[in-house]
Amino acid sequence: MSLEELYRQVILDHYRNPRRSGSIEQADAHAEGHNPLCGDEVTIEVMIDDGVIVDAAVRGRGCSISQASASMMADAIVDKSLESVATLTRQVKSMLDIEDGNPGLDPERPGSVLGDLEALAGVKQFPVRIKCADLPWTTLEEALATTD
Amino acid sequence: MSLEELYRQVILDHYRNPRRSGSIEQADAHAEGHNPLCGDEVTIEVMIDDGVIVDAAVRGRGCSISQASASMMADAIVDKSLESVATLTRQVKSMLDIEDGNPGLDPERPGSVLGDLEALAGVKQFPVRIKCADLPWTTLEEALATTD
Amino acid sequence: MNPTTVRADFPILSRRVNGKQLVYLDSAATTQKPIQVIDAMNDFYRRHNASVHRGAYTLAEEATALYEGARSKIASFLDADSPREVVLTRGTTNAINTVAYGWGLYNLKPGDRILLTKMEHHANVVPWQLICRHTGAELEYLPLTDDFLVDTSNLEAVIDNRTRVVAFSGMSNVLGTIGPHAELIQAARSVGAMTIIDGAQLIPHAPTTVHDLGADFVVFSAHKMLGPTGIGAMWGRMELLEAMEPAEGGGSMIRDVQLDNSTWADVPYKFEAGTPPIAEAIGFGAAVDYLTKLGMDNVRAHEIEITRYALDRLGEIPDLTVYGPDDTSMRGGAVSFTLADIHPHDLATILDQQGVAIRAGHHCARPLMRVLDVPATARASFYVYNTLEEVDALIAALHDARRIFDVA
Amino acid sequence: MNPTTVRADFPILSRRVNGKQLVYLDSAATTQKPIQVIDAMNDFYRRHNASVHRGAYTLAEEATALYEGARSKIASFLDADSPREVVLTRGTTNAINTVAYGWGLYNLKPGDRILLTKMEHHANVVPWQLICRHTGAELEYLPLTDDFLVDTSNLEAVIDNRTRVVAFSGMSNVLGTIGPHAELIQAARSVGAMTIIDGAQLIPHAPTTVHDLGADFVVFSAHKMLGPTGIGAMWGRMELLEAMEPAEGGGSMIRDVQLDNSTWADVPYKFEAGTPPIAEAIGFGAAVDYLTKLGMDNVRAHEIEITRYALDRLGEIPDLTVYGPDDTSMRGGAVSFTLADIHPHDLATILDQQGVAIRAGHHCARPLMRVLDVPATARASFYVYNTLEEVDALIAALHDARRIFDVA
Ligand SMILES: Cc1ncc(COP(=O)(O)O)c(C=O)c1O
Ligand SMILES: Cc1ncc(COP(=O)(O)O)c(C=O)c1O
Repeated sequence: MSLEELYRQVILDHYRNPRRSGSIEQADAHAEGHNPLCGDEVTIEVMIDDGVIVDAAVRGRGCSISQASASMMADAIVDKSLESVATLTRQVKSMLDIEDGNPGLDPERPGSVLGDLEALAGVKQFPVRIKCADLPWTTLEEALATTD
Repeated sequence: MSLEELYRQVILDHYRNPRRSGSIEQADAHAEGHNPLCGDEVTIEVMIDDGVIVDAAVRGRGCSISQASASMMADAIVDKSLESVATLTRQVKSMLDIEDGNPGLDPERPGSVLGDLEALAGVKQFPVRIKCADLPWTTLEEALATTD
Repeated sequence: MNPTTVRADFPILSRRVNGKQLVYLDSAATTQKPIQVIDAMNDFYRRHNASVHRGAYTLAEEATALYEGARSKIASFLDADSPREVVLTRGTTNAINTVAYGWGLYNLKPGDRILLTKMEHHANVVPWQLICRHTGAELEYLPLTDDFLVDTSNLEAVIDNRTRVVAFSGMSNVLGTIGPHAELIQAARSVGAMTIIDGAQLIPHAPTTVHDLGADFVVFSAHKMLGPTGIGAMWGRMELLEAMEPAEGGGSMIRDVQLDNSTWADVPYKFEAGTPPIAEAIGFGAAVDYLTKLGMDNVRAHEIEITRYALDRLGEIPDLTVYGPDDTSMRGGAVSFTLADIHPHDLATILDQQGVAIRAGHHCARPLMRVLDVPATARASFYVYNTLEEVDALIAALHDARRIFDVA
Repeated sequence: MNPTTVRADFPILSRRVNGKQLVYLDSAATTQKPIQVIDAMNDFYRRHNASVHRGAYTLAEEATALYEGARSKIASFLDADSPREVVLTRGTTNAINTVAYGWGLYNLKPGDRILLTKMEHHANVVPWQLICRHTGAELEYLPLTDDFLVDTSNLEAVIDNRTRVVAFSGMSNVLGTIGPHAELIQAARSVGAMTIIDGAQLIPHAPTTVHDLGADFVVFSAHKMLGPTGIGAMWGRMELLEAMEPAEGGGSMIRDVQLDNSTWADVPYKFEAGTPPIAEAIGFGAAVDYLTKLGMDNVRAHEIEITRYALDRLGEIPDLTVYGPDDTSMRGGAVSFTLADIHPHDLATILDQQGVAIRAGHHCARPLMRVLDVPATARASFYVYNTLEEVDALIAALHDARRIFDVA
């Protein structure tokens, strides 16, 4: 995947039209994420009802990859159970090659399960940017950890 | 001059039998010299009468070159006027190549004016040791500067 | 000075990156190294390596002569009165911390003030914050004008006899701005404040001497002037160096160590605790030789030429904003900009695909980013080996970024 | 491990000095460097040079991977739980100052005690004296036994709950003595004191892990273990590193910088202010690779063999006194001695004429010199490239010195 394809596919769309952008008054869980090396920032708020994420909001500033990843994430997690969100997070991180020894999805044969999120697989080819794509997911993990 | 000759000539004699070793109760001038890099120490005390050094005493510890230089110096300065001691100090320093651009005595043709001190010319071939030979002389200069 | 001939001395410049010829435009972060510098360090390790100052054998003597020789070269480069005024540090950051801990910690008290500017690198902010925490002194900042200069219009109101330190960047690593040195130094002097110029950008890029600058301390890093990483220099006025305490303690900086206290070695050794960066000093000396041979006037003339060209060509790109003065007589070759809504990191990644290496981020100057009201900028910066053709490559890659990001 | 094969990797060892083959016996001061280390740094400057952590282009990414790769190698060498526990410093001295200023300055108060031993290098004395001056804490020293070991017979009386820091050399650079690590660490732990091992000599010469050592901090220098000058490491326990303040402030060590205060980056970056010694880290990594390939057990076995041989042969020379334990299981390969009334500096000059490089002086251990009641000692020290034949050359040159000095 060329850089141009990466951006064109969906990153730019989510960057310019972020989904679920904003905040939730009385969130059940929230966390602020920050990448000190490049300055990306993401704040995540979620409402949880009976083990299911019923609403999510994200705010932040940073590069297109971090912000698009946050937007895609917000879209993907609503109406999912905490367990399936945990699985999704693992899948995305493995797709980004973040967990050592974890095979990850094959970027050449993207399945359909991850939808827009598949675009993030392309980031793997630009190693300095992996942290950008990962930031929202790590921040989400932190937010959800506070609900345990 | 080989190292062996340097030591044999007079250095060892002065090292093992230091002249004017000790102290003077009521010295007119004194100074302590110290070479922080190799630890040599020299203390010099002189009595001055009417512009003439009438007595001198040295103490110290350190390598043979610093201690022999101190011993030779003590011997050489007594009964000399402050001016001729200043001249002698300049001559020794120039012999050691300490003053930049100063030609120094020709070590191949030692004159007789400096007596035992001529042996110090050989130190020039061992650059790290020049500071050892110089230490007593610099200390003497400091001591005499306090009388101005 | 011909950049094409200069380039032949820099092995890395023939590298290809992502299939393209490398266009290295990040010299404000760190410069590339000529073969003369690399070889000087090699030669040291292959033929002369030993610890300095404390050996009584040939190699140690050679190593000491090379190390002290480097100090002398740096002193000459600055036109310092004596090599003893040059303390070899680990870099600019380490040098500023040395003054902060060695002078600030002992001399500042509650109510005292330290004056900085809003364009300082974190290296000239954070050490002072730490010292304020320990001493109760306070920080003040000179603002910037709308045209990216240090605003001295209110200087007399800001500097008074509570001001004990005035510390500022000789040339901004973000804006390129060359500070109003003379004015700040004179104002500081009039209230008896100590002055430090962060010369990390200035010294590599402009012909100057410590006499011209007139500060009490001038600090800079070798790696930004063709030298190796791991070393820098702190030039200081002898009276201040003599009065100042060491920041770090250890071997080589002592006269004597008793169980309960110690006395210090003479300047500059008092400030050089432990085994120094020996090979690095020798590489630093070789870098200074190289720059001296090029001639700092020529270095500056080339920088003005390429910066002028870059500013003009960047000006042709729609939606591109440059942060920094346009007048090349008031600036160096670090050119910060943003392009439409493309985040600087995206820009850097896109340019990298074309072999063009620029920096993106806050450039260790977050207070300045807040003044500019941007989270980050892209920055291209130039040095002796850069050519006008490389500026063209930058411009072409920026057009590419506009296309990829569909900037109207 | 065959020193003859090893020697082929060290270009400097084929040098001649004063017409004689170089016999380098000053590795306790600094070691020579194998071509693998020299080449790793060369290759960095020729192909990958860029600033680390902050770049979004290929070279910066490569440089970052190499720099962080070196950290990982050092962590594995120490068997650390995570590379994050390894802070890259400018050397041992800088590391001890980092703990002194980062922990001591914030945590010590009048009446608190810091326990050292009388065989410490100035690097492990002077930083603590500086911190005592700032905090009112006090120093105490464990004495030595007549057979050159740390005297722990009175340990329980000396360590109590006023003891906040216990800092000691893992292996003496003068005596060769390997400290009673376990005993000191256990005693320190029982009163809740923080522990630091000065591993400048230990880590290069003995197979060990941070788990074996059990201290809170272990610090050492690259240049004493085949690596370059200008870099060292501070391994620390994660809880302590996290709780500790940075000593130096500047770029890269911050999370955010506001005008009046800042927040810190995560460990280990919090302690790495400014542009780090990048090429040096890469050289350090290559040195660790080299030692790992030799095998630290083999390094130690060779050192025991050569030290035993040297002690035996030195024992044959009349009027020669060795300062240090005779039992090679309790010592490393730094062998200090005096010969009759020949001052160590004279000895070093005479030996240098035969190409034999030894050190003479106080070895940055003046308190120890006072215990030994000598102004200085001569010291021969060995490493992986030294051979028994070189010990023979040392012995022959010492006989020569006896002759020149007419020692009866
Ligand atoms: C035992 C010991 N500690 C500390 C040091 C200081 O190391 P460095 O000079 O590399 O900072 C040394 C060597 O000089 C040493 O031998
Ligand atoms: C203006 C300025 N000051 C200080 C520094 C810090 O220099 P170093 O990282 O070499 O310590 C830099 C560069 O990083 C700089 O550009």
